[in-house]
Amino acid sequence: MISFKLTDEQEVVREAMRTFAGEVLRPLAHECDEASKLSEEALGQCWELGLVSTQIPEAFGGGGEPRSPITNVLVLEELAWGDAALAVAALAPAGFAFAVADQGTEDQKRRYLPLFGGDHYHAASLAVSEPGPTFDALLPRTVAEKRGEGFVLSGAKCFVPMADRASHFLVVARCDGDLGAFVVPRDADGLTVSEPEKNLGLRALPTGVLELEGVEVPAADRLGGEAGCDVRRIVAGSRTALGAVQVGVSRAVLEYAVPYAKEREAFDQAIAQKQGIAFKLADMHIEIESSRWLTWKAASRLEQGLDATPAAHFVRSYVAEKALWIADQGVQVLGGHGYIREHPVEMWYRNAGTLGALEGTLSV
Amino acid sequence: MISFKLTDEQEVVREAMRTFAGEVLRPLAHECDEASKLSEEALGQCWELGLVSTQIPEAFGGGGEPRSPITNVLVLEELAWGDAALAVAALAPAGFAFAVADQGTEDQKRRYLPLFGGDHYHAASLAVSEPGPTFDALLPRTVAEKRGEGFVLSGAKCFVPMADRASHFLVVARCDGDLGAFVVPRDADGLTVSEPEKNLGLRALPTGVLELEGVEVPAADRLGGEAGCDVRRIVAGSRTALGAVQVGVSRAVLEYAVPYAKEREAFDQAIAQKQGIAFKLADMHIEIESSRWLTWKAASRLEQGLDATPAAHFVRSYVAEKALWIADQGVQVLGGHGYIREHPVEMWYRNAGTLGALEGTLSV
Amino acid sequence: MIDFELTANDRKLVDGLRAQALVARGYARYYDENEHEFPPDELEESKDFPTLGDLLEGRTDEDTPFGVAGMLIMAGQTWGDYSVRMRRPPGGLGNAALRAAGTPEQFAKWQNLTLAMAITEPGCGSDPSRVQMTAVRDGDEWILNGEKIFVTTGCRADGVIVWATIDKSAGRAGIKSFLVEKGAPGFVVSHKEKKLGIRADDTAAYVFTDCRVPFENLLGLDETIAKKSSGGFRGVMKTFNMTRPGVAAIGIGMAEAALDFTRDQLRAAGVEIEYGPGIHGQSAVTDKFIRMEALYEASLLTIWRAAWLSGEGQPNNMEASVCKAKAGAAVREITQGCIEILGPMGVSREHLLEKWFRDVRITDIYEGTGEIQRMIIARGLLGYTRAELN
Amino acid sequence: MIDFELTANDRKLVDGLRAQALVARGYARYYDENEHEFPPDELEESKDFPTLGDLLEGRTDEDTPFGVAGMLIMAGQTWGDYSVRMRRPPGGLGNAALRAAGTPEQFAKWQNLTLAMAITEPGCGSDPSRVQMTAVRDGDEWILNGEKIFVTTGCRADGVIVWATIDKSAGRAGIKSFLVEKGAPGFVVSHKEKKLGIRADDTAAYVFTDCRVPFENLLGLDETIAKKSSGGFRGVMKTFNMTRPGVAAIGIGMAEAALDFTRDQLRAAGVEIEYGPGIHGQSAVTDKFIRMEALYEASLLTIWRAAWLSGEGQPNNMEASVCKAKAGAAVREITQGCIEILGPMGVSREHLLEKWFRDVRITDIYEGTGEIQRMIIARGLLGYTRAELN
Repeated sequence: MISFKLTDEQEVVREAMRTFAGEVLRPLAHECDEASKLSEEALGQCWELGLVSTQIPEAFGGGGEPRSPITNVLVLEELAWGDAALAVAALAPAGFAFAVADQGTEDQKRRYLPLFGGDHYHAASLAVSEPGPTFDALLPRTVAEKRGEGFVLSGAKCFVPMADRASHFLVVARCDGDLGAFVVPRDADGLTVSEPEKNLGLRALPTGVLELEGVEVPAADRLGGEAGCDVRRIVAGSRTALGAVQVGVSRAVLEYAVPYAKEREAFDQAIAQKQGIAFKLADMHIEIESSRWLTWKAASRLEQGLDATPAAHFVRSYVAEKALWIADQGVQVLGGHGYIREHPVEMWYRNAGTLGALEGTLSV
Repeated sequence: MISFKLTDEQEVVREAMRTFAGEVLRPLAHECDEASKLSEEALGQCWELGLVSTQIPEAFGGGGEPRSPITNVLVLEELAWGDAALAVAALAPAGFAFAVADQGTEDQKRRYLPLFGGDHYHAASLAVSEPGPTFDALLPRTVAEKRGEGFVLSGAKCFVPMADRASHFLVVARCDGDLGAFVVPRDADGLTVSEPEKNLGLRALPTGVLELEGVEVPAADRLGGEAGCDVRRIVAGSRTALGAVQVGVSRAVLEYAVPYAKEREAFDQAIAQKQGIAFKLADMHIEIESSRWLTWKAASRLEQGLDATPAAHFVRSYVAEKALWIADQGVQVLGGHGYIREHPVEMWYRNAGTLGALEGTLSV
Repeated sequence: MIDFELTANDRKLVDGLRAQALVARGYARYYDENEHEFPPDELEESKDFPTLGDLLEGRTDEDTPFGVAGMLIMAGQTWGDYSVRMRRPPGGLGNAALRAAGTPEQFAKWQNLTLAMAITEPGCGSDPSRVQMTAVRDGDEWILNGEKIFVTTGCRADGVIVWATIDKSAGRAGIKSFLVEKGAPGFVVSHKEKKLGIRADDTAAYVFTDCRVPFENLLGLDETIAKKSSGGFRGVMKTFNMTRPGVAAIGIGMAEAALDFTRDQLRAAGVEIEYGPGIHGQSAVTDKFIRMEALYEASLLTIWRAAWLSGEGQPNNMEASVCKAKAGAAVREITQGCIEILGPMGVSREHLLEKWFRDVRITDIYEGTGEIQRMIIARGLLGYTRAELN
Repeated sequence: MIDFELTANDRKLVDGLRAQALVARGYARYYDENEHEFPPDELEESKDFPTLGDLLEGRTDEDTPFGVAGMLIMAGQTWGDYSVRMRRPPGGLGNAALRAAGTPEQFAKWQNLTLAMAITEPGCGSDPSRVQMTAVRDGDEWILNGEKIFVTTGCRADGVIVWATIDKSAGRAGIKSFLVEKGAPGFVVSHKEKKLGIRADDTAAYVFTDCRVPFENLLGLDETIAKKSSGGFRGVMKTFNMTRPGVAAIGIGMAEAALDFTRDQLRAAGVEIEYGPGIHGQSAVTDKFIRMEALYEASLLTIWRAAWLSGEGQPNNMEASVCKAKAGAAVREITQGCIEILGPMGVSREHLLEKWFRDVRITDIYEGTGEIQRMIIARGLLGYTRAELN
């Protein structure tokens, strides 16, 4: 039934995240960006909130609470409102863990899920993006060739979050004319993990390139075993998560621009009293709402186990574009002040531009 | 050398066209649209200006003046400012005649150009558009199959201007893995010309569907003879002409919206004094200028005999979109008055929407 | 719980409306081309189809016309045609105003009339406080003088609710609503508008010349209350807030029709939409189509949001403006985009796409232009009054 | 005759600049990442390359810096990098103001200094008439007090032209231009801005505390003329009109670099751009790319238009704003679009695209935001004064 009603629990969680983001993340965001360094302390605190661990089944050492993509997008919007780099870092392990929980064999769940049930942040990453000018999440160039019982992976992945510390990577590759996902441990022969990449935005988020040269993966580490897995579902989950992050960033921009425009004067009026600025703010609000509901819809389809690929495609193409547009308008509202690093809007502009290119880095 | 300078003659022609459009075309436009009927008198007067006939070589009965795509776009902008339907009707014969003049064999010129040298409007049309949802000017479905010395044409063309009276059609078709253009007389066996189509806009312009069922065309009527012709050049000329028409319509919209917005009041000010409206008008002006220069550039490349396909492609995709956007904004500036037929803006909105779909109907 | 899936009851409603909408489409072109004729109140085929009541059976929200079910109804009907309905519902926009601003006695007396609503005047567009029409009290009567334009259903209505000022110096507070029945002396339907689209809708202009109506025709009856609180005015403005999501839904129903038509045409030509691959895995046409679908979906969700709040009894002032502004722009972009894709077929009157392109254009104009909606949204965001931002 | 083809001389100029621009690109990343260092006035490689004078040889318009040749130079240089030049030209924005508003004697005296221009204050953005900085005459001296921000080249300049008011009650008419040399007592460079882009450019903040300068440092010298006609103010505003097309050209040079980079990358991956076929004959990427190219071309032509008028000695007030507004929006759309196409490669600091995305963002902000340009255009269209539309 069509409803926008949060459960009582969701209301509580959202409120708690809003407080956490305001008190812990936002104050650190600028500094971490300038230093290109994540706050390990904030990351640890964030993990302690149980965003990933509580949703791991009890049988595998987790909190055993039902996983709710809807709750997760609510959480991500709030975290990203505080700091998008940390929000992506915090949920990056979910990219690995939730995929295993959803589509892994019992053996895979037994082997990998316990990594994420503990009190300390554990890094493992989804590896989807690839270098090269024509990358498409569902048309990877990385190949998994069947050899004997197992597979041999060749190719390269980039923008792999937390690559500096991840114990395992879930690598998406072409396989048998279809797509597959393969667990590759950090120390696998033939795998090289690069120095951290330098990116336009999300500078505090460590990402890396994986070079895969004939990496052997046993059959038991093909996600879903012999039947394989539905990579489109993994990608849909990631796109939905990213949408929530983008909405969070957009909201940060608007909430910053509104008081600025009320305070700043030109021609003896607050600039917000001019339709030129006021209508911009209204349009930003319209697009934040639109983007949020699109994200909720994709999350709700994921939660109900329905095909979420079209809904997540809409998130991917619509929300990414609007988030960048909103940040761009935020810069414009602030004018010269939007261009200098004393105000956070330029950071959000870089972050929005970067998020648009960030396929497969986290999940709900 | 980069220059926006009109020749003295071009200044004179433009001024004359502006006067003609204001005095003859504009007063008739609305009435002709409502009646879905061209003013034959205005069409005749327009022909008498010599827009086509003077540019036919003297040897073939014309005025012998050099053809100037630049002058022609200047003319078309003005005529279309007065009435786009009549502008397209007036220059539709050029779609046929100029293609023959540019790319016809001597024999073809001798046979067909004299039709256009006289004092009375002579209709002959370019037939490019096709029914069906995936029409593309350079990817026609109409086929010319080689048979013996000649060709057999099969397919359908639509939106053929002046189809109700054209003596000949220049039909674009696939031919030998390439494209070709073929002269088909109205009474050719296998050719059926439909009743006039009913269209969204340009209602006064008679257009028709041609059904070609095994129409035999002798080799001598393949444009350019055995060597064939460059259809891309024909299409580029048509796109450039259409761009000029779109610019004319856009200018009509803005010139109507400006005084309206100055006169109309809301909240004790002229609505033009509000940035919401004022910035819209500014953006309309910006896009009219942008569109005009793109059109001039394509015309200038045509005039200099350079490859005009990219420049005309820019006209096709940019100018069409902006013209519709400008008309759409014009409707919005007028509000309720933009939606009723007492004001011409709704007609311009329909015309702009229609022009965007009108490939290959006229030429410069 | 957050959920955007249609229930079985929703499906029944939507599917039932769509079946009827397809029948209505068969009449759409005729009444577009024959602007002087009114479409029938009931189509011949209606007896073969369930009534709206039948389709709403089993619902618990059937009496919340501004809730989500109302949006499904609006969009479902206009997926067929803007003006032609299987059964034309009784009443007009003025009936909602009567309900909002009339006394119980007034409501009882006039509820069975079809009432139009006349606000706009030749000199005032989106600024209703500039009303020039006057009402002067003369004993037991009001004498009305002025002109009204853009009166929806103005020709067919039995009467009209008009706004007139009893005190120009009082500004908005002086504006009252009056009910005038057709046939009142001095009340003339002067003109029927010819329009870009929604041609089967009769949009009228009125002239009132020393038109006398009984004192009791002042909605709410008490002219002084209104003077202080602008009650009557606000009551009607509130009606607008309620109807805006519905107006947006009307537009979005047509946009959906345009998308469905375009998808069907492309499919028939062998072009299938495949979701998932991004810009490097799409053709120009499929990418454009998917982006338009996303825009449609975004707009629809803002409408549902505003309507859902309404159904929950929560305030939705900003949300109503958000969805009206969003849909008002989206329906243009979508119908324009479908025409761009389909080319000559898109502008041919052989198909309904060109009609939808014209019909939807009203969405961003009536019941408050997009500019007015943005003003309302911005005031909400900025905490500004009307005086601070206009 | 209308013509948009480069002549052989134009080609020589553009090709020469591009060869140098490619060298400058090699330094671009370093000075982006090392914001505290100034790029050298002359690159080491400069001796191997012709000077600008050499490249301009044979032209008849080499002395019309605001004409079309000037645009070719601006765009040609920034096709390499915004800040790093093969040879840094002497002078700054203030030198143009000195030329426009100074007496011949003043020009002669200070023309060899590199002069910055300080207009913006912490409280006034696009509204220069709100200048708070004061100049009070004290015998043969002026005493200056106030703050200035966003002073381009503010750290490296030898002096600065500042706007200060000698009479707040006179509004714009009270604003005068003063030249202050570095080292004047009470004049402090308080801050160097850290920015989104154009990081190798030094953007400074100034504080003036009882800063005394000789009477002769008032540009134009006569404080009363200005009071009546606002001459000094207008003179400098006119400078803006002249420089706006150049500023637009600077942005468009970077946008072209982004397009060229993207085209090269696509080509290397086997994606060729074929012009001619429309939406049904293109992939999503090629269609998007061609649309961005059209936008680039449209913007470039508006710049050429404004500059051509300038070169012809014709007024170009509206055209200067048209091209600035157009390019200011286009360069964002283009660089954003290139990033969308190239994905991870687009946001990697291994390549310059992400830098161009940041650098171009200034185009719509400095020397009058897009909103200011639209105001100027709208005033022109509507025949409105500043008071009627602001």
